[in-house]
This record gives sequence, C-alpha cells and structure tokens, in this order.
Amino acid sequence: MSDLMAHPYHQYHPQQPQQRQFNPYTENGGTILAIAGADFSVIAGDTRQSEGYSIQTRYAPKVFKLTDKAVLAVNGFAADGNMFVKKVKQRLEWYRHAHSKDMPLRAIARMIQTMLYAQRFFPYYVYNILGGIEEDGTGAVYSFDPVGSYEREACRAAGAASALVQPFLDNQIYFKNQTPALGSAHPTHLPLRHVVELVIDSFTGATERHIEVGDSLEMYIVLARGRSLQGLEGLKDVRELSTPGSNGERLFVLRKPLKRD
Amino acid sequence: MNTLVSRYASTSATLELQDKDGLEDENVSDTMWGSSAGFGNLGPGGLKFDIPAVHSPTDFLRLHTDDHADPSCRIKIKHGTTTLAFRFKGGVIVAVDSRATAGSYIASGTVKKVIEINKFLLGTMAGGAADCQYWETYLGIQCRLHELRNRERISVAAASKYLSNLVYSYKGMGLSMGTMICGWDKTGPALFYVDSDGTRLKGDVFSVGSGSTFAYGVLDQGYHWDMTDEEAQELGRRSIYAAGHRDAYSGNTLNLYHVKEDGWRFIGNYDISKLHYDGPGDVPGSTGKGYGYEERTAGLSSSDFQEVVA
Amino acid sequence: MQINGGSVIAMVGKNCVAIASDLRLGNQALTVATNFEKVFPVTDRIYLGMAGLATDVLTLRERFRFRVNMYTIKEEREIEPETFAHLVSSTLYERRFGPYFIEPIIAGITSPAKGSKPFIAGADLIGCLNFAKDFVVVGTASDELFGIAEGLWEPDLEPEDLFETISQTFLNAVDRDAFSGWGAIVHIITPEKVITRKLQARMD
Amino acid sequence: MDHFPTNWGRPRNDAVDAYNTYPLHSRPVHHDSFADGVQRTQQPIVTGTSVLAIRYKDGVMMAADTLASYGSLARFKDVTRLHAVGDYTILGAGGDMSDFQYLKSVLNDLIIDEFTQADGHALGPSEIFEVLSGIMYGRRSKFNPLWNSLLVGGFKDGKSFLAYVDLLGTTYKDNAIATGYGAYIALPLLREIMDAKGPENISEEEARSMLTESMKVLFYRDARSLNKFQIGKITATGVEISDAISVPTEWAFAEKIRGYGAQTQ
Amino acid sequence: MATPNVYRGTGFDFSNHNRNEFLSNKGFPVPKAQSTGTTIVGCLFKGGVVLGADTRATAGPIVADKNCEKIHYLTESIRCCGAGTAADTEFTTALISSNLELHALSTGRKPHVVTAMTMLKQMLFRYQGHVGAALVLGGIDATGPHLFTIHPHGSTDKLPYVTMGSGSLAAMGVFESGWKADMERQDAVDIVCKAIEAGIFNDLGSGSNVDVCVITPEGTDMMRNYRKPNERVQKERNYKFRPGTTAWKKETIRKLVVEETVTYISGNAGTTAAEGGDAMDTS
Amino acid sequence: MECQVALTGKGYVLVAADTVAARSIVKMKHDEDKIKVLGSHLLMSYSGEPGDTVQFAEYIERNLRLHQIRYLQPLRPSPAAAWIRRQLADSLRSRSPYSVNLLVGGYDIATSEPHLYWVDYLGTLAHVPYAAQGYGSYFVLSLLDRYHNPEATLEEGIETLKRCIAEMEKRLIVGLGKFKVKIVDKDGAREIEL
Repeated sequence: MSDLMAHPYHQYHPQQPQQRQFNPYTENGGTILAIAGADFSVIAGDTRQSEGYSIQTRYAPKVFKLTDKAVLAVNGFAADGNMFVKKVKQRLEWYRHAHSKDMPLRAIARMIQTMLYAQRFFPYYVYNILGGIEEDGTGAVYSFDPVGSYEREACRAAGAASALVQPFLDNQIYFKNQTPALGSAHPTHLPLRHVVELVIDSFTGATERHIEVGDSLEMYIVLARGRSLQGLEGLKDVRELSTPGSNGERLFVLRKPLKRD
Repeated sequence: MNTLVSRYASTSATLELQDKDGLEDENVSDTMWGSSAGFGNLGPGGLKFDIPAVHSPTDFLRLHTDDHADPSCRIKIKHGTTTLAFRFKGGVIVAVDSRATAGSYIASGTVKKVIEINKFLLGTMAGGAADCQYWETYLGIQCRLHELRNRERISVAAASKYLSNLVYSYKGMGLSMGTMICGWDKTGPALFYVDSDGTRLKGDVFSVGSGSTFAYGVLDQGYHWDMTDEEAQELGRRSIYAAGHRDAYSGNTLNLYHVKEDGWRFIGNYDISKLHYDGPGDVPGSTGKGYGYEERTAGLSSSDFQEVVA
Repeated sequence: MQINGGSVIAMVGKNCVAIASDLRLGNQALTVATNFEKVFPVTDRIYLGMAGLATDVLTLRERFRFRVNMYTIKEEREIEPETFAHLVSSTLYERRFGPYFIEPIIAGITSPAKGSKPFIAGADLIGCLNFAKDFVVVGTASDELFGIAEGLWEPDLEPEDLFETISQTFLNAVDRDAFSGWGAIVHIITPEKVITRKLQARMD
Repeated sequence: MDHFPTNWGRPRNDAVDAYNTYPLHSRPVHHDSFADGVQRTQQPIVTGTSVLAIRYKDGVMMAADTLASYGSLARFKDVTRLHAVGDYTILGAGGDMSDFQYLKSVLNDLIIDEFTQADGHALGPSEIFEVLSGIMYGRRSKFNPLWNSLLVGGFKDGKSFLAYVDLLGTTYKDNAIATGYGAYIALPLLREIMDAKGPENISEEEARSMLTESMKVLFYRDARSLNKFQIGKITATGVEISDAISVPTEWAFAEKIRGYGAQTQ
Repeated sequence: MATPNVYRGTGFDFSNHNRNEFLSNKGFPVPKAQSTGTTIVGCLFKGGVVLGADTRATAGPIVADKNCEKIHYLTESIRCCGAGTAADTEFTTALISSNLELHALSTGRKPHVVTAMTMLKQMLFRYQGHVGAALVLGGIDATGPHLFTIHPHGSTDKLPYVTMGSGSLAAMGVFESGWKADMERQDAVDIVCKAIEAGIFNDLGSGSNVDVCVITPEGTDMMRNYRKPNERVQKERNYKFRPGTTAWKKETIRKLVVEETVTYISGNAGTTAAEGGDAMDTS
Repeated sequence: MECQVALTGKGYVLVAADTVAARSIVKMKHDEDKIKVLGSHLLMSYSGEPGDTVQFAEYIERNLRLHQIRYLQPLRPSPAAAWIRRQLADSLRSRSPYSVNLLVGGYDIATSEPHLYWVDYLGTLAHVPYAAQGYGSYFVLSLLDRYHNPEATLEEGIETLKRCIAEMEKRLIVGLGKFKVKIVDKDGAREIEL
C-alpha cells in the first residue's frame, strides 16, 4: 500500500520543518463558545475529541463546572486542557478552605491569567473561555489566549471552528452591520431562550462545515441568584447541577446530539 | 539535600509521581494556603516560569507559537496594534485602536490597549497582549508599593525604568512588548517608550505597532507643542483612524485618553468605521465630517475639462 | 492568497442569484487601494468572481473575456453558465503544475431558452468544480464565510431578501478577516435585471 | 525590531546584515552531538501494535497480540502486552516495550507501596489511571516521554472502567477503545456494535467474539501484527488474562487472483 | 515581445511554475487544492460489481462540498471512484472516459475494464504521482466483472474487494469481517453501504451521504445518495432579515428586458407594447 | 530605500522620486532620474532590482514609441497602464522576471482627466488618486488620505507633495536626498523644481 493510504494523518498535517525534537503538542479539535446575558450566561462546547482524521471519542467534555456560578470551557490540546482545569479546581478548593466561600468570577479570571502566564515559555496549548455570574448578578464571559491575555466580553467562540462561529455571533448577538428599523434600537441583551437557540444553530452550522466538530453538544446555563427559570421551560434533556439546597446561582446542563460524520 | 535523600529512600513509583508535572513543586508556596490563595505568585520577584527542558527554549517557542513569518503554528498569541502618545502643553494624549489578530483572523475588536496603572499613570499595549497585560499589572503593584514605602507617587521615569529593567531580565526569551508609559508627575507631563528589547526612551511623540507608520504620517504633520486640548484630541483621533484605515492589523474602535495634572481622563471610545463615514460626532475639535477620503472628497473631480462655449 | 487578500461569495435565491466581493487591494498588511472589484460580468446574465493573487485576477479576467468572445463568435450564441463554469475549470486545470493563485466563483442565470434557472459554482485553484445548491465562498475570509453562511442562508429567498442575507453574511465575515473588506459590492441577478449595490462597509 | 508586532512574538534570529554593527557577529552555536548519547528513548525501538478493549455487561475485555517488532522484523513472538495491576485493573500497552516494562515496574512498586500502607484501601482502575496519566503527562512535559499508548480497563465496586492515555498525556474514556492501527481498522467494527447495543447488552460470549473477529481483521491488514493474541477480562471476580490464542485465518480467495492487473493466467 | 499564444497546444502548461517557485520562496506557498479525504470502495459479487463512495470534499479541515459525486463515468459499464486531489480525479477520469469512447469507436467493441485500467495507470505513471488521483475502477466487459485499484504513482491491484482514501482502513475492516465470495446483489450493496458508513462515521475526511453504483451485465444502476444518514436538522430560528437592514451607498440597475415603445406612424399612435392591447383609440 | 510618491490634482499628475542609486551601503549617485517620460502625456517612475529597472523602463519606452509610430497616435493612459501591467505579469512567468515597481501617471487629452496607476512587480494594477512605492508608502499614504484634494491647484498639490517628502525625511532611517519631480498635464510632461 502506498504511503498516502497508510498514514491518513499526513495528508492533513502540513509538513513541519525537520524536527529532531519530540513534539509535546497535538491538536484535539472541537469548538467552544460562551454568551453572557443580562442575568445568565451560557457556555457550550461540542464533545468530539479527535486527532488527525480519527475520532478518539465521541464524548470528552470540554466544559467544566468550577463553582455554582463559574464554568470553564477549554479547547486545544486535550491533555494540557485537562491538566489546567485540574489545577484551577485545586486552587479554587484552597480558596474555599481559606475563605469559606467561592471565589468571585472576576477573581477566577485574573487567577487564570497568572496561571497561564506562568507557562509563558512553555505554553499550555489551550484556549479558555470562562463564563458565569459576577458578584453584581450580571452574566459575564471572559476569554483568554494561550498565554493569558484576557478580556470580558458578551460572547466569544474559540477552538477549531471559531472563525466559522464568531462572525455569526457578531451578527446575531451584537447586531453588527444591521441598521435598526427607524425609531427602534437593537436590544442590548437577548432573552435566554433566544440565546440557547443561537448556540444550537451555531453548533449545527459548525458541524456542517468543520470536520472536527460534531457528535454532541453540551451546554451549561448559569442563572443569577433569584432569577426565574424562564427560557428553560420546555427544553428537553436539561439537568440541574447546582449544589442542592443553596439558594444562590443555579447551574443547568443541556445535552443535544450533533451529526456524527 | 531532600532530593538526594528521597532518591535513595523511595521506590520508582513515588519518584515518578513526585516529579510528574508537579502540582506539588511548581510555583506553589505555603503562602498560597493563606488569604492570598491563588495570588501568591504576584509577590516580590514575580512568578517562577516553567522553561521547557529542551536544548534551546527560545527555538522551541519559535517553533510552536505563531507569528507573521509562520502563521501556521497552532498556538496563536494575539498580536497587532496601533498605539500612539504625545506630549503637548496641555498634557499627554494617548490614543489606541482595539484590534487583536491571530494570524489573519481578527480575534477581537474590543481589546483595551490602554492599561490604567493608577490614577496618574497609563501604559499602552503593543506586541503580545498577555505580556503587556501581565507586566503592566505587575508594574501597578510595584507602583503602589512604592507609594506605600515612600509616601509619594512614583515618577513616570522611575516607573518606566522599573518596567524596562523587569523585561530586560527576560531578554531573548521571547517576550514581546512595545509600550508607552504616560503620566504626570512633579516634572509635568512625561512620556516614555519601553520595549522588550530593553530600550527605554524619553520623548514627545511616539507611536508603536504595525500601524504606527501610518499614525506618524498624520501625527507629525499636525503636531505642535502649543496645541489646544481640543486640537490635540482631534489629532489623536485622526492619527489612529489613519492607521486603522491603512493597516490590516489595526482598527475596530479607538480609545482616547488625556493625561492632565489631576490625573488621566478617558475622553471616549469611537468606532473607526463611524469615524470614516460620519466623523467623531459632536465633540470639541471635530469638523463634524467623516474622516474618510471618499467621504471628504465626494463629488470632487480632478478633471479639468472645460466646456467650450461656442 | 494572503498577499493581496480579498473574498467572494455567491448565493442562490428563488429564481435569482447574488454574488458579492470586497474592494480591498492589499500588499500584505498595507491597504493599497479600496476600489479593486473582484467580480466581473461575463455576459448579461453571468458574473465571475475571483479571489486570490490580484495580478492573476486581472490576467484571468482578460483571458476569460477572450475565451468567451471566441466562444460567442464560434458558436454564435451566448455562453450558458454551466458551459462557462467548465471553461473556467479547464482553463485552470491546464496549469495543474503551475496554477494561477486564484479561486473562481461563477454566478448566473441560464438563458430564457433553458428556463432562466439560477446557477452558481465555485472551484479551487486547479479547477475542481463545486456545483452547490446553496452558496459558494472563496478568499481569505472563506472560513468565516462558510460558518456564517451556513447559519444565515435559507432556501427560496426573493431578490431583496437575498440581498440582505448575502450582504449580512459577507460584511460580518470580512469584518473578522484582516485581509478582506474595505467596502463591498453586491450584484443580484434576476432574469429581468441586475441590481448592483455598493455597501456601506467597515473601512478598517 | 521592526514595526510589525507580529514579528515580535517569538525570539528573533534574523539573518545578520553583514555591514551592520549590531548585532555583533557571532559564530554559530556549536552543537555537541555527544549530548545525544545520554538521551533515553526518543523514539520507540521494540514495539507492540494495537490493543483493543470494550466494556460489556460484566466488566471490561481487552485483547492484544503477542508480537514485539523491531522495525519491520517480527522480533519477539511471545510477549505479553496485557498486565494486571492490583486486583481490579488490566493495563494494555502498545508502543515501546522497554518503556512498558519500566511502567510495569513503577506500577508494581505503586501496588507494593499501597499494600504496605495497609490502610484498608486498594487502588482501583480510576486511581491507577489517574496516576498513569499523571506520569505520562509529566514525562511529556519533561520532553522525555514514555513512548506508549495505554489502555486501562478495570472493574471495581460494581462499576467498569475503560480509558486511554498516550505518550503526550492525552486521555479519554469510552465504551470501545483501540490503539495503533486498531483505531483505524477495528474500532469502526467495535463501535458499530457498541452504538447499536450499548455495553450493558453485550454478553461475555459476544464480547469475546467481537474482539476475536477484530483481532483477525487486524492480522489481515496490520503488517506488524500476529494471529496469536491474548484476551484479558476484568469482572467482579477479578482479573483473568488468557493464554495466547491462535485463530484460523482464511486466505483461500487469494488462490484465484493472478497478478495485479491484466494477467489472467 | 512576449505575445501569448492564443491557440496553444494541449497538455499541461508550466508557465506559472517559475513565478510560483519565487512566491513560495518569499513565504507565500501554493494554496492547497481541494481534496476528497474520502472513503471509496468496490466489491465483486455474483455476476457483477458494486462501487461505493461518500460525498464529502474537504479543503483542510473545512468541508468544501457536502454532496459531491465521486463515482465517475468512464463508459456505460465501467465506472471509477476517485480519491485524492479532487480536480485530478475529475479530469483524469474525464480524459480516460473520452479516450475509451474513441477506442470503442475505432475498434467497434465495448472497451474492456483492463483497457481502462491500463490507460489510467499509464497516465498516472507518466506523471510520477504528481497527478494525485487514487482510484477504484470497476466494471463489466465481455470477460466478466472486474475490480481494480490504481494508486497515484500508477501501480494497480486486482482484488475481490478494495478500499481507498482516508477512510479506507475503516471500510476495509468491514470487508475483512463480512465479505463472502459470490454474494447476492442486495448483500453486496449492503456490505458496500456498511463499509462507506464505517468511513463516514469514523474518518473525519469522509462524510455526508452514500453513493452506490451496481454494474451487472444487465446494466448499470447508479444510485446517487443511496443513503442519507446525515441530513441537517431543522434550524432553531429563522434568519430572514428585515428589508433595509443593510446600509448601502450606491445602486445601479441594469435591465435585461428591453422595453420597447412602439409608436405607430399612422393609425393607432401612442400604444406601447408594454401596456399590451389596452389601447386607447385616439383617432 | 527607494521611495516614490505621486498624486493627482485638478488637471495634472505629480510624480516624485528619490534620486539615489545605491549599491550595498554606498550611495553611488545623487542625481539619478527614476522617472521616464513615455510619451507626450505619460510618465512612469520605477524602482526595484537595480538593472531590471532601467532595462524594463527602456523596453516600455521603446515599445510605446513603436506603437505611436505604427498607429500614428500614442496609447491613452489607461491602455498604456494595462499594457505595461501585462508585460510585467508575463515577464514574471519567464526565467528571469523583471522585479520592478511602478507608478504610471498620464493625462488623457480626450477626457481632460489625469490618471494615476499603481503597479507592482507581480503585475498588480490599481487605479488610484495618489500612490506611493517603497518604504515611504507606509508614511505618506495615511498623510495623503488626510491631506489630498482631487481639486487642488498645482500650488496646493506641490504643497502636499512637500509635506510627503518632509515626512519621509523625518521618519525614514536613511536620508533620501533630493527628490526629482515631474508633472504631466494638458500641456504635456515636464520636470519641475520644488
């Protein structure tokens, strides 16, 4: 059999410069995104983990619950990502022991920056998006580059299909390039149901056009303290994850199948 | 000593576990268990960086992180920018764009490239976004400590020198930073350029970033020391607009700051596309028209055709 | 493809097609001109868009003009969109081992004799045709265009709706690409008329 | 430094302008080729090929052939690549055999350490997997990887466990996993049955025949494989690794093929 | 003066080669051509041959075409599946198809499958693998059903069941475990379909639908989109925009329908053709 | 470090080019003319690979002259620019391509319009109101975006050109020396002093 057939992997990866050294990185595909609302925030990712042209598993979570009000999505090199989430959770645990409360969201964001930057010269190949509820009850999304630069945003897509999804969100969330009808203005925050639908359409669209996206969609929804469940009613496959009995923020997860080809 | 003992006292399993990429050994000190949990590494001396165990760490970094020369690298660090700052009689004007690119993809159009170090000090951001954010935050901490120790505000010269020394100690490791430290101290308005090569320059007019040349083109022609505040702000806007228009890696919105004797003031955030079509709107110093060439010259023609009157 | 930048998209609507290009001519990061159209009329009903190396865009525009004229003279009829697509494809494949650095898009309406049906096709730089039923995209913003078009495109759009959809798709996609943009031009081709609009796009 | 910050992101090594007074002319860094001598396995030498594993009704079943290749040479034909770790876990390994042997000794030490603690706890599969993935990721981070792809299968406290870790520290869990060529050739077969039925509806018989069939297919198509393999299973009753099994293979249709194209005689 | 030759010869034109070399030295590599990651298969059964293919074409990790056709026509009873560089498979099969037609006309016989195979392998060998077409060739001729694979360098293989492309290993797994000699037609179609689906669901380079082509002495049955296991679900929202959403600066309209105003010099003046027969009588 | 700037105004095109001929780190000459007059109403400035530049410019000049002799009238600016572009694009496919960047300025007597074309060594052509080649373009393009006026009188046009040259003097690391300036308007092409 010719070489071409024996190593489908090589067809896809561009020829790297001749490299004696062991390459400690790989790319595991997938896409994550997060959208902040007025009093909620939605963090989603697909669950396919791939390498080259192979699907390693159809279910490897990319979105992780940190606290009842903070959710972290990681994408890139899966081993780095898992290790990073583990370390973040550990620090949060220490904080909980020292302060007997959960670390506020903006503090988690800054902590993630310092943790990523500590690896400035041997970066984690990980794109992070942190979503949740701030102390003032507003929904927030923080996005990071692999070495820790970050900013707070209203929506962000990262990972393999980020370039496919982000312009769609620009158009539908920020209403970029849309002139409002005379005498009206675009809403600053969209209702939860609307956002959930946009997330689903983003992922079905990305699945159509990006080979590394698919299998299933896992969406975390964080609701601010005291917010009603409006927007979640009638949705199938929603499960609550928040600590039972606490009357703080509430956390839900929604799973939906995506195409598997 | 401990390692020597443990080497002979432990089994291979404990050894492997001890130095597996350590949750134990890496930059986590006992102080972290206390109230500074998670922030202990911002203490004096900065944090300990993990250097890859390879023959040449810089080559490693070059191989794996992207840049203009090899955009195919997978680890994309955000780049690209136009920033400018100039000193004039009324203080310091700081103007920056807000675009960050990863390869040709515009990763963000809302980056805050002016870092508010404290009420009297501003730093700008060009080069690696994380490098600037991290080290200028760190500088803020040091400036505050200086204030607490010496009961007076740090001078702009001292603050910029501090930053310069800091990044110079990492020279050649791959940091990338081109920043301007702007402020007002006992000497009046002050402006310093600091970069990751270790250069530190005092000056009146600086522009840094991929679009800096375009900004200079407009800035130089309009600049003089005795400008009014309004003129100066308009010049800042026009210069960043010029860079946003011509440079692919700059644009989206511009943020304008003015440093005066009583500290800096945020003047405004302007959409560069709106500046092109409509101008900055009703602000002091503006002509009220769009900056764009096509807008400015609509209806004009360079033809000198004259109808011959019979 | 990134030397000069630029992107093109075409979409199918109900009895109409639309094709759009940006107007940037770049020299890598430097924007040299903002009036560089990448879509050209081939016949009354067929438009050809090309994204890629600008010198090849200009060369091929002339080359296709020549070949279409030769076809018209020889056959004594206007070329059909599908025929033209194959002409483009074989012209590009001729240079299989020294390709032109462009990717073409063809959008048009078949002649009334063939039912005035909408037609779009794209090709890669060596002429592999892609006859899509929905949309085709090429250029430095192709990833962005694929993603957003997949979200916004709907079947059976009337000409004015198609204009909105293709414009929104295109503008938002090029706004995320550093090398495309600086104005956009849209042609909506219907059996009765061709509407050409220059959009108010971001100029950075 | 030029005015493109995109050029700043990485350390520079611009070609030196011969007329420039800066940077100073420097001789190229001498590379000590002897330094290579102290490197450990930077590439695999004696290797094993695929390992297959599936979860089924009673636990986990795993299969691997008994060949260790030296390049294209079938060097050792009776190597055991399935290894019991403690009472609840099976480890299956592909890749470098010496690294695997080292790992086995590390894990044995781990089990002994745990045993001598005598604290009433025993390491289950998920704990062992956690340790193993930590070791693999740590070695990767030190640029001295253990050149293996490993499957960890186990059954403890009524729950079965199956996960993968490789030389980069990449991990995942699934109902059916295969390493090496098995991931390309056999996994689609395993997945099809698994997706249709689910692990809880697969009997031991069925699991065994799935793996046997897949091993046979692998022997047909993987040039570094052997038709002699072991099947290990881990259930509530403990670990059980079979002796090497040989299966008959079918090559009869080859008789009818003449040449590779036009030949008919 | 360098004048371009209008009537140029046939074959490939290398005139851009120097320039492209120069550009890639400057750091602008030749853009990637579209490729079909692809799973293509073929298998013999009792009295015929079945070919199968997926329908995904990729450009890097992006799906360029969701429903392309990879089973190409060579003659009525010979078909060829292509993997590799999409344009190469397209043009190579088209060229050989026309050569076979000419061959048939000059000999007055239906071409043999081995003839097609020889033509293809000779062409691919001539280009030393630079024409990146990996093919599965199947068909029926006077000597019965035949099935070949042809690799980009021109080597060929003759087997009762074959697979090609990035999903070839997944598909081969299915054949190795399920193929039997002298299957019935439906069994053969089923196993081909199963092999393609193994590629579609396990190989990222393959996807979308299953195309199947059954060739028997009775005729050829090309079943385009025989299975569609990957239809897109209904979108959650409707994305039609309000007219006037997009701001534009300038509009020009070119009318393609010529409106004629017919003015009668004598008689019924003032009637326009566009208005039709609703004429006003002014005389 | 070659730099050229050109701009259109009311009824004219101004083309300015530096006059330095450099080899390695040496300035060989300080009064080199890098603007060729191609016809009564056509100018072309060139820069790029030494040798290629003059060879190409002369080739263009002679062929345009040949055209005029054959057909008794010169090419108008637009077809002239298209032809020049085609020559570059074709040469790029040869074994030793010309590596030349151009600015082509002309005055179309038929429509009384000045035209300016930007052409690079790949054969890319753009019709623009003002243009620059070389490192200077990174400074003066934004300046011209700000200050250029298509209806500027000649005096105003020269004023803008002086701004451009001053900016390059100020910001480019190597001094460019004196600039040579040529103009083409309804009265034809000629050199002017700043």
